[in-house]
Parts: sequence; structure tokens; C-alpha cells
Amino acid sequence: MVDRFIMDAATAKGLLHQMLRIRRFEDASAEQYSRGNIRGFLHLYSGEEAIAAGVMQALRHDDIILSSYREHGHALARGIAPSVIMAEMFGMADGCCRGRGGSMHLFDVATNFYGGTAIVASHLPMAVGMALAIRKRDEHRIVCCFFGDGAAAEGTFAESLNLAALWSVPVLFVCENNQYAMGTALQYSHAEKDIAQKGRAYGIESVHVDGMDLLAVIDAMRHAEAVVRTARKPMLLVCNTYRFRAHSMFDAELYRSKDEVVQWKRRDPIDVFTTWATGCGLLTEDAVAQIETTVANEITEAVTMASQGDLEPVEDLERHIYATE
Amino acid sequence: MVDRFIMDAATAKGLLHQMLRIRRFEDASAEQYSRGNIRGFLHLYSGEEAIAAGVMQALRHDDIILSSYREHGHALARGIAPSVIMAEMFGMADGCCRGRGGSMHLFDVATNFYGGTAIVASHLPMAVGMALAIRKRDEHRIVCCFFGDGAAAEGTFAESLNLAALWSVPVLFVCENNQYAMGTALQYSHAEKDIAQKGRAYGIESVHVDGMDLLAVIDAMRHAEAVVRTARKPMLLVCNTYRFRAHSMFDAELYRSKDEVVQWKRRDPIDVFTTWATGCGLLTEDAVAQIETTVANEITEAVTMASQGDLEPVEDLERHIYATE
Amino acid sequence: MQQSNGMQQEPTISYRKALRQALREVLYADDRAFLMGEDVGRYGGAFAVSKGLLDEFGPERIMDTPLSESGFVGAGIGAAMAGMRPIVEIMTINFSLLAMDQIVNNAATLRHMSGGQVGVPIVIRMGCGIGRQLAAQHSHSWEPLFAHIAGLTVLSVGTLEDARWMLPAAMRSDDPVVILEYTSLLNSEGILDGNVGSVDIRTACVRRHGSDVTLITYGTGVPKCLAAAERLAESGIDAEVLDLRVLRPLDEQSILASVLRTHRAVVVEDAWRTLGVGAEVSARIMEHAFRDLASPVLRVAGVEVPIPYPKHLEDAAVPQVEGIIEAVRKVMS
Amino acid sequence: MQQSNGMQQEPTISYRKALRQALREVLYADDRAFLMGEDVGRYGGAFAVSKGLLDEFGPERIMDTPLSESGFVGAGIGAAMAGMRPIVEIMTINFSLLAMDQIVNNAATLRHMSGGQVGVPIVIRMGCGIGRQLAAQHSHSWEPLFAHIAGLTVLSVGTLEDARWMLPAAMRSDDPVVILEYTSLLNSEGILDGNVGSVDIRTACVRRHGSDVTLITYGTGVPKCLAAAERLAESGIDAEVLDLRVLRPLDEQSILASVLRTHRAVVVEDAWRTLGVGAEVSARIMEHAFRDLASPVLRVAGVEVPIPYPKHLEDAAVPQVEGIIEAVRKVMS
Ligand SMILES: Cc1ncc(C[n+]2csc(CCOP(=O)(O)OP(=O)(O)O)c2C)c(N)n1
Ligand SMILES: Cc1ncc(C[n+]2csc(CCOP(=O)(O)OP(=O)(O)O)c2C)c(N)n1
Ligand SMILES: [Mg+2]
Ligand SMILES: [Mg+2]
Repeated sequence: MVDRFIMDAATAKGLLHQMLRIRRFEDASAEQYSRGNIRGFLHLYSGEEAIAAGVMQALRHDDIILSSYREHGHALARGIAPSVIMAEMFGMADGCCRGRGGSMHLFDVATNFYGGTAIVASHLPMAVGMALAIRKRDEHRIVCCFFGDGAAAEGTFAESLNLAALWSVPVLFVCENNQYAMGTALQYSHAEKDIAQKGRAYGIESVHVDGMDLLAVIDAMRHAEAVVRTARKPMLLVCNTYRFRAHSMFDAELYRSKDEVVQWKRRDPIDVFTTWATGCGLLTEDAVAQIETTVANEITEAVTMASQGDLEPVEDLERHIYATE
Repeated sequence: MVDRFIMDAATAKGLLHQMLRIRRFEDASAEQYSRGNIRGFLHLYSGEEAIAAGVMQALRHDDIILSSYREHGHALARGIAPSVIMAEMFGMADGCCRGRGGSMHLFDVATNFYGGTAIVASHLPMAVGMALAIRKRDEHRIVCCFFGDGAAAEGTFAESLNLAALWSVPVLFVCENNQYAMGTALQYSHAEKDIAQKGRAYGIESVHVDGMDLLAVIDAMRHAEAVVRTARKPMLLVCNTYRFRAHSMFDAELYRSKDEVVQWKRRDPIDVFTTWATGCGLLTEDAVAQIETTVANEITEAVTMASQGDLEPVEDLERHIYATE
Repeated sequence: MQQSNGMQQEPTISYRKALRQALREVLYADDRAFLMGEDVGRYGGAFAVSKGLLDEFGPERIMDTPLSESGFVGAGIGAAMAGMRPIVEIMTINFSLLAMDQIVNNAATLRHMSGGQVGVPIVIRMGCGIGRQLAAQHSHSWEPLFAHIAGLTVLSVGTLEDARWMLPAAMRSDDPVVILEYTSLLNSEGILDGNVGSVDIRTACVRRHGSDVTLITYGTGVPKCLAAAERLAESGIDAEVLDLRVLRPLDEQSILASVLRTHRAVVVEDAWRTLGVGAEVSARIMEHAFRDLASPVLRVAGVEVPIPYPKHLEDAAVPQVEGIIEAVRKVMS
Repeated sequence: MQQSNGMQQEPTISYRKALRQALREVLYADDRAFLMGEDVGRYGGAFAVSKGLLDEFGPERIMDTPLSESGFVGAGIGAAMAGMRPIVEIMTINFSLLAMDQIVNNAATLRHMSGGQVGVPIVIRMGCGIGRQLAAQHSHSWEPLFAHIAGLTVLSVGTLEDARWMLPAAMRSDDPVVILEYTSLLNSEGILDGNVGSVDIRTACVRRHGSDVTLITYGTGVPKCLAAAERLAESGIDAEVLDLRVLRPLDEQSILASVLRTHRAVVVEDAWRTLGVGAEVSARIMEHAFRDLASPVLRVAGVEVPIPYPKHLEDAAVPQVEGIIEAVRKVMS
């Protein structure tokens, strides 16, 4: 269990801020999508905020992060400005990838954020390779790689875990088990539903954590730091969670009941944390309200800035294919 | 433990005959290779005979077999004539694939032998699919799929086991763990060396067996029959074994010691079985000698027939690309 | 199928719905047929093509698979080898690279390698193409990668008619067929001629007759070339539009027949130019109709860039009607 | 490198050994460089190219990997993104299909998709080609699959010189480079000009000058075309042999320059004809030198069949000197 006394008010505020920023950012993304300002596929992170916030608070600036197409939360928690991400989704030249990537492909080398990969599980071996480079150079940073429960069915998952263990590289695999891969519930993706057991079968220490409970995630990260950063070994953290919204904006949600969604929303990670933190006096209602206001302003500003951006010139279409261009 | 009293002299003779036929066939293959009659890659099965013999004796004629490029033993134990296999390796039109496949690609639909696949592990999903067809049609036969320890590191292995378990199809995976994938020892292929544990991580009942002990294999197959044929579930059998020869004819065997080979040869499955069977009176020395002679004749005949074969006409090069040609 | 009675306007149908009708037809016609792929069932299909089919046919015929492209394509191959008629859906062509080993080294290879013994009658459908702002990992026109592979039949669905009738024809093949369906055409609508009933998957098809120049194309190029031809007609240029439809084996005869009449050709495709289908078409015309050409064959093809997300760059990355017209004017001059 | 002293015969070297020298050079030159792949270390390399390197450089620089093509190619990409200079060996080109997703969707794509932020300086070497009776799952000439991919540089090693010098040049690239090494050339020997020291991996190279016809080729086609040219010379036909070397991006200028001189061209490759490199070369000549051609460009290419095992069929599946000569006679007549 987490040592709850270690948290101070400032930290609690910061964490709530993180989570709320993600939640409101995703709300705004959905709205901008329905207005046609964001196009293509859009996958929102709402409901899973405790994982991004809890994992990221333990990482250092020089650690490397990789994620999937459902990466807004990770990108925000990592510190990429909301306006830069929103601009990217608007397809603007001041987006982090000059608008070329869009929602699914956020990259920001300045914060060591390496995607935003939309081929499910294909960033896992890249994460292993980046960790291998770290090990070869004897650096002390680590790699943290986020992916979903569905991704764990890809063969690439198995290969990556095995390589990480064989080479003993400092990579933390964070499986965000939100119970579904698109419309495919866990039991249809995996005959053995305990994903941690797969990690162990490849020689990797693997633990479960309640991904709706920020404190549990923070606690798990202490142990993960000991394993990955200190002992320089790979580890798998399976976070049980739920996405509150549809898989993407093209999803009619035929595969799950409204009731199930309601049940999970009762465990909204933001509510759970806020209740706890106010309950034990770390946060006041005023403080919470103030964070809400700050976040609202941040998001409004992000949307405004994104919509005022410029498009990349068409003449630059063929730039950045090779280094020399 | 196997009920050793169930075996009669005829069965014992048959099994020894199987194993010896494989051993001598492989010796002859090596010889024909050095004469230039066989070309390309040639992978011999010497040392692993107890697995092919022990698994195959439990299979029915309508069961389906798939294997890798190291499949001579399986093909012979399945009942493909030595002369037909030898002809295939000589590249002759009376080979089972009209000479088009060669050593690595023995197919014989008449005996339900579906390769002979040389992309490591790529026959595993095909095996699952064939078992799926069986299940869909509610037939009572099973699929048996042989592969190596190296293959278990491919992502396709993980995907296939998961699919087999999810769909509950009658497929028996037989992993012939001969300790090496080419020159890569088990511990360099797998961080977790217990391959059965990987099977379990995908929801498949998995057991180990001593692949040098024919009786142990036969015993394991009784249980496998109960699981796969009767209960209609997939299963993984990990057979520990050793290849007595080089990986292929292009192998200088730099990666293992002569001593290690000698150690394993002490457990030669043919010797072990012969000693046991003669010891308990199932086989006489005369019977053994007679089998040796029969086998020698079979192999000589196979080589003779193969060398007298005809080549496929060059004009037929483009036949069999599509069904209509 | 509805008969036109001459009085009533025939109902329009979308490309998506035509694909779905095709699926329903083949699932009814042959109980060896089944559909499998990621989210084809409970979700209703990533692009809603198979929506409703799970209810209609049940989970044995409409099988949701885990994320395991190599695994379930390989399983489809195995099922085909064992006498079934699987239809495997790969959500988009980008993910097909994960199954490339199975498609090429097994599906396309086994019959020949086994000396004619083992056939693989599998149909692999995949969402293909550019134009929905799905960015570089979800939109590409990689028809050329499949069209290069010996042993495959490769179909490109450029019209409603083909959306409705190519699949049933493909199901009659005893060999692997790859069907490329264009996500940007899914919502396009039109009237389906109820009298057609089937299409021939060995031949290219003239979608518009013309005498001055041949526009040779496939897939999303078909509507673009038809639009270009209309515009060209206004300025007195009569363009023929030849839809290749079958990218492997190519219907060389139809290509040459048209070019021998028009003496001029422009090949149009969204795929990257270098080693595209257009290169092959041009090379064949070079080999067989060089002396009949009034002017060199030109290509209008995709810009060689991973497809970017924003609309203006995505549009700039693929041929547009203007560019086609320009190329035609060049070969006419 | 040894200087010739004019008196002593220069020692011959094999293509395999030249490849090994190149590996040694780059491993010594750059400590960010390391080699990884299946059996590159303890086994000595499936084709003995890396034999001895494990002893020389140790297991951190020469890394044996498990059978996990997608995994270790992806790991190579990651290591490159993080500042290393990995050389990844894929044993044969057939197995590269298992890593196709990583090579195409990641290595070739990330720089553009990230708006120029993320480079992937990886070198992927693979055994390629036909001619050792390795049958359909171990021998193919699939250069065209890679040559089609935007974002890759694709090199084909057709000569000793390139075996020795292409890798060091590739290591200087900040982008992914695929190097195709031909297993059937491994044992070929010759004298390496010690004065060369480097090659340019942006240009094609004339291997034999001639004025009557250009033979355009790459890889195993190079020795075949040189042999054909010798034979043609006997009957008074002076053939130029242009080795493309770089299959992407194609050196169009060198192709056109030669054809504008000779007015005739034959493209020769072991790869399957349809959508091969030859198609692209022919299409470019069509586009840019149509009026300069005395006769249509012809292709001599691989028969479109999964490569069969027996020698006589394998030989029949790829171009031979006779067939090249025949095609040249056709374009000369
Ligand atoms: C290789 C591949 N196959 C299929 C898809 C289509 N697809 C996108 S997301 C997704 C589900 C992934 O589920 P999971 O890994 O659980 O992540 P989640 O979306 O739940 O966060 C699928 C099937 C893809 N992008 N890549
Ligand atoms: C996908 C793939 N990668 C690499 C190879 C080259 N190769 C052939 S056999 C082999 C080792 C396989 O080892 P294992 O599965 O243990 O089988 P064994 O040969 O020991 O029977 C390798 C690496 C291949 N054929 N296919
Ligand atoms: Mg999920
Ligand atoms: Mg082995």
C-alpha cells in the first residue's frame, strides 16, 4: 500500500490538475471532432487518467516514453502543451509533428515522447531497442511503454517481452487493460485473461494494479522504479481500467451495455482521488474549483491557439522523407 | 508411467523398425548430400526418432500432420515411402511434390501430411486453421503440429496458441526441444526456458516429456489423446531431445562441445528402447538384426529408385501456380 | 435483386452496402464460407461493412478474432487447406504487413511447392486507400506489393458493381484471392444494375468508351478518371476509361486493345509511382505497342510520401482530376 | 588495404569476405555500431559472413537474437532512434516478410510522420536471391517489394566492390537502408581494387562501356550481363552494362544518359517480371526518352513462380545469358 502520508497538498493538487487536464482536453477533442476541426481517427483516454498521471509522476525528464494511438493522456501528463497537441490534431504546422501525424501520432523529442504509434503493439520492440541503447551506453534512464489489453494478443508483444528479458534492458511495459480492444472484450482476445501471467512466461516480473486508483498506481511505480531503474530489469505493470467513451469516433458501442459503463463510472479515478484527497485534508473544495477553472482556461486557450494556426505549405509535402530534405 | 505390459512383441518390432528406418534414412541422406545428389538445405532428425515414432503411433489415418523443414522423421513415421521422399530430395518428378519442394517441403495429401514448412513457426497458425475446420464440421480427427524450441520465440507461436485455446480446437502442438535453434542454445532464445509455461500463459494445457524415451512419449500421447481427441481441446507437449547431427549441412557446430554431444548420445532413443525391449523379452537379438537388414534394404532401394527417377519437364515450370494450370 | 419496372426510380445503394450484400450472398450460398477478422462481429466491422451479419449468421460464421494478423490469416489458410472457404478481413492494408509472411510464403506458394497437391482457396479482404485523414499508419495504396506476388489473384474494387459481385466470383476460385476495398469509397452511392448478377474476375473493364486517349486505372482512380473524362469531353477530347480491376494477373489484352485504338495512354493510380501498377502497364505497352503509340505513356500517381494527416497534404499526395487532365493534354499535344 | 606493387599478383577475395571486411571496418570505426540477428555470433552466420566477428568484438557488438524477426528488427529501429547505429541481419529475404510491418510502417515512416523529428539510421542486411536450390521459402528476389517503399534506401550488392564498400557508405546515412546481399554470389572471387576506398550509394554505375545497347541490371544480373556482353562483343555488338546498385531512389539520370547514347535498352533482373524494377526502368525511359528509342525497351526477368527446388527448374526460373543475348538481338534488329 502507498504511504499516504508522504503526499503533500502541492503534490495532490498537481496530480488532480494532471488528471483533470486530460479529462477536459478529451472532452474538447470530442467537441472539436464533431465540429470537423479534428478528423480521421480519434481515440480518447477518459477514464484512464490515473494511469498516465500515476506512472508519469515517477519518471524523470530524460526517461523515454512510447505509447499507442490513445496517447493524449500520456502526452499531456508528460508535459507537452495542450495547445501543441490540439494544433497537431487540427493539422497545423505548429503541432508537435507539424500536423503530419494528427491525433494518433504525437511525437515530441524535446520531452522524449516517441509516439503515438497506430499499428497496435508495433512500438513494443522499439521500446526494447531504445532501452537496449540505454543499457549499452550505461545510462541511468528508463523506457516506459504504454499499450492496451488487445495489443497483448499480437505476436510482437511476446517477442518484445522475451527480448527485453533476455537482454535485461530497463523498460517498463504498462498494459492499460481497459477490458476491450475496440469491440472485443478481454475474454475474446485472450484465452488466459491474466495478462501478467504472459509476462511471467517470458521471464518478466509482472504485477497487477487497480488503474482507477491513482494511489495504487503511484505505489506500484515505487516498486517498478526499484526493478527497472535500480535493478535495471524489465517489468510489466498491468493496470485494470476502463474507457468511459467509445473506442473512437466511429464506434456505435454495440458490444457493451450502458449499465456496465455506469458501473465503472462509479469508480471514476478523478472522483476517487478527489474524495480521498479532500477527505484527508490535502485538498479543499476551493482548491478543486480553482483547478477546474485553470484547466478550463488552458483548454480554451489550446483550442483558440490551434484554430489560429497555419497549415504546412503544400510545397513541403515531400520534406522530411529523408534527413537531407 | 506407461503400462509396459500392454506392449506386445509385434508392436515393439514395429516401433523399432520406425525408429531405425528414420536413423538409416538420415544417414543415407547425408551420404547422398555429400555426393551432390541432394542439394540446398538438409536438416536431419537423427536423435529425435522417439518423438516421431511415439507420437505417430497414436494418430489415426485421418488425422492431419504438419511439420517444419526437419520433417523426414515425421514423414517416414507417417508412412510416406522412403523412396518417394528420397526421390523428392533428388528433385525427381516421382517425389511427393514432383521434386518442387525438396527436403524441407514434403507434402503428401494422401497421408494427410501437410508439410514441410521452412519459415519457422509459420505452420502453427495453419495447424490451428485446419483444426478449426475440423471443429466446424464436427469431425473427430485431430491435427498434430511439430516444431522446435526456436520456433517458440516467434510471435506466431504465441498467436497460434492463443487462437487454438480461444477457439477450443483439436490441435496437438508438439515442441521438439532439441536445445538449439541452429547455433542458438535454449537460454539465448528464451528468457524463461520452460516452454510449457508459455503454453499455459495462453490457456493451453502443457506438459513435458522425455523425448529420448519412446515409452514416455507413448505414455504422454495417451493423455494427449484424452485431451485433444476426446475433450476436443488444444494441448502442448514439450519433448526434450537432442539432435545428434549438425543443424544442416552448412553447420560447423562451433556452438556446442563434442562432449555434450557424446553425453546425449549415451541416451540414444533407439539404444534405450532396444535395451528395454530385449531386456524384457519383447525383442530378441535376432529380431533386431532382422529389422536392421530390412531397413538397410528399404533404404538401398529408396536411393536406387530415387536415382532412377525422371526430372519434371522444364516446360512444366509454370504448372501448379494456379489450380487451373 | 430488384427488377426495374421502367416507371419507378431504382433505389440507390452504397458501396458499403453492396459489399455487405455480397458477403450475405456468399454466406448463404456456401456453408463452408465464414468471415473472420478483428471486430467483424460484435463491433459491426471497423468500417461497418459487416454490420448486422453476426445477428444474421451467428458466431460460427462471423468470427471475431484477437489482434493477431499473422495468426488469423494463417488460420484462414489452414481452414482453406482443410476444405473450408474462409473470408478473412484485414482491417486496413497497413496491418496486412503483419500477415505478409502467411499471404506470400504460404497462401501464394503452397500449391506450387507441393507439386499441385495443396490448394488454398482463401479470400482476403482489406480496407485500402487514402482519403479519410487516417494518416501514415492507416492509409496507403499498397496494391503494388500484392500485385507483384506470383500465386495470388489481386482484385481492386473501383465500382459499385464490383463491390457487389467480385466477392462471389472470388469465392469460386480455388486459389488465394486478395480483394482491395477502398475506405474512401464506402459512402459513395449509385444505382446497381440488378441485371448484372456477376462479374468476370479475369478481365479489365471499359467504364467509358472513347477514341482519343485511354485512361488506365483502378480503385479510387476509376471515379477520378471518369470525372476527368467528362471534363475532357467538354473540350472535345474523347477519353476511354479502362478499369484494370484485376491487378494480378493483369489483363494485358484489354490494355493493348484499347491503346491500339487510341494510340495514347495515361495511367492513373493513388499508389506510389515507383514500381506501381502504372509502371507495369507502361512497360507492357512499351513491349507490345511501341510502334502504335503517338506519344509516350504517362503516369499520374501518388507522391512518394508516407500519407500525412491534414487534408490539404493528403489531397496533394494523390492524383486529382486536374492533374489527370493536365497529363492527358500533354499526351494529346 | 594492400597496395599493388605492380610486380606481385594482387590477392583475390571472395564476396563473402568483402562483406565481412566491411562489417569489421564499420564496427571498428563507430562504437555506436553493432550487428544483430539470428546466429550471427556463436554459429558464425547462416552463410558464414560474420564468422569470427563474435570473437573479435564480443557479444555486445555481435548479438545473437532469438527467432523473432519483427521483434529484433523493431528493436534495431528503437536502438537507432536512441542514437545507436544498428546493423540488423535478416537471414534471408523470405523471413523479412515477418518484419515488414516494422520496416515499412515504422523505419520508413517515422521521420515524415513525426514532422522531421525522429530519424531511424538503421542498416538492414539480408540474404537475397536464387540459385542455391533452397526452394520457395528460402530463395526469392523480392527487391521490388522494398524498392516500392517511400522512405527507404535500397541497395543491391552486385559486385565485390560494392560488397566491400556499400555498408560503410550506408552507415553514414541518417535514414534506414536495406542492403540486399546475394547468397549465390558469396563464393565468387575477384581482385578488389585497393584504391577505391569508398562507393557512392546514390548512383548507378557503368560496369562496361558500350555504344550499341544498354543492359540495365542489378544484383546477380551484373555478372550475367557482363558475360552476355562479352559474348555479344564476339558478334560485333557493343553492349553497355549499367548496374543500378541503388534500387531506391533510382538514379534516373544515369539510366537516361546511357539510353540517350545507345538508343536501345534491355532490363535484366532475377525478380518476377510483373511490377519488377525493370517495369519502372522501362516506364521512365518511356516517359523521358521515348523519341530517342530506336526500338522498344525489353525485359528479361524472373518467371513468375515460387522458386522450385531442382536445379533444372531453378535455372529455368531466372534469366540466363542465352536469354539476355536473345533479347539484345531482338532490340538490335
Ligand atoms: C496491427 C493492428 N491491427 C488492428 C488495428 C485496428 N485497431 C486499432 S485499436 C484496436 C484495438 C486495440 O485495443 P487495445 O490494445 O486494448 O487498446 P485500447 O484501444 O483499448 O486502448 C484495433 C483492433 C491496428 N491499429 N493495428
Ligand atoms: C522465420 C525464419 N527465421 C529464420 C529461419 C532460419 N532458420 C532455419 S531453422 C532455424 C532454427 C530453428 O530452430 P528450432 O525451432 O529449435 O528447430 P530445430 O532446427 O532445432 O529443429 C533458423 C533460425 C527460418 N527458416 N525462418
Ligand atoms: Mg483495450
Ligand atoms: Mg531446436
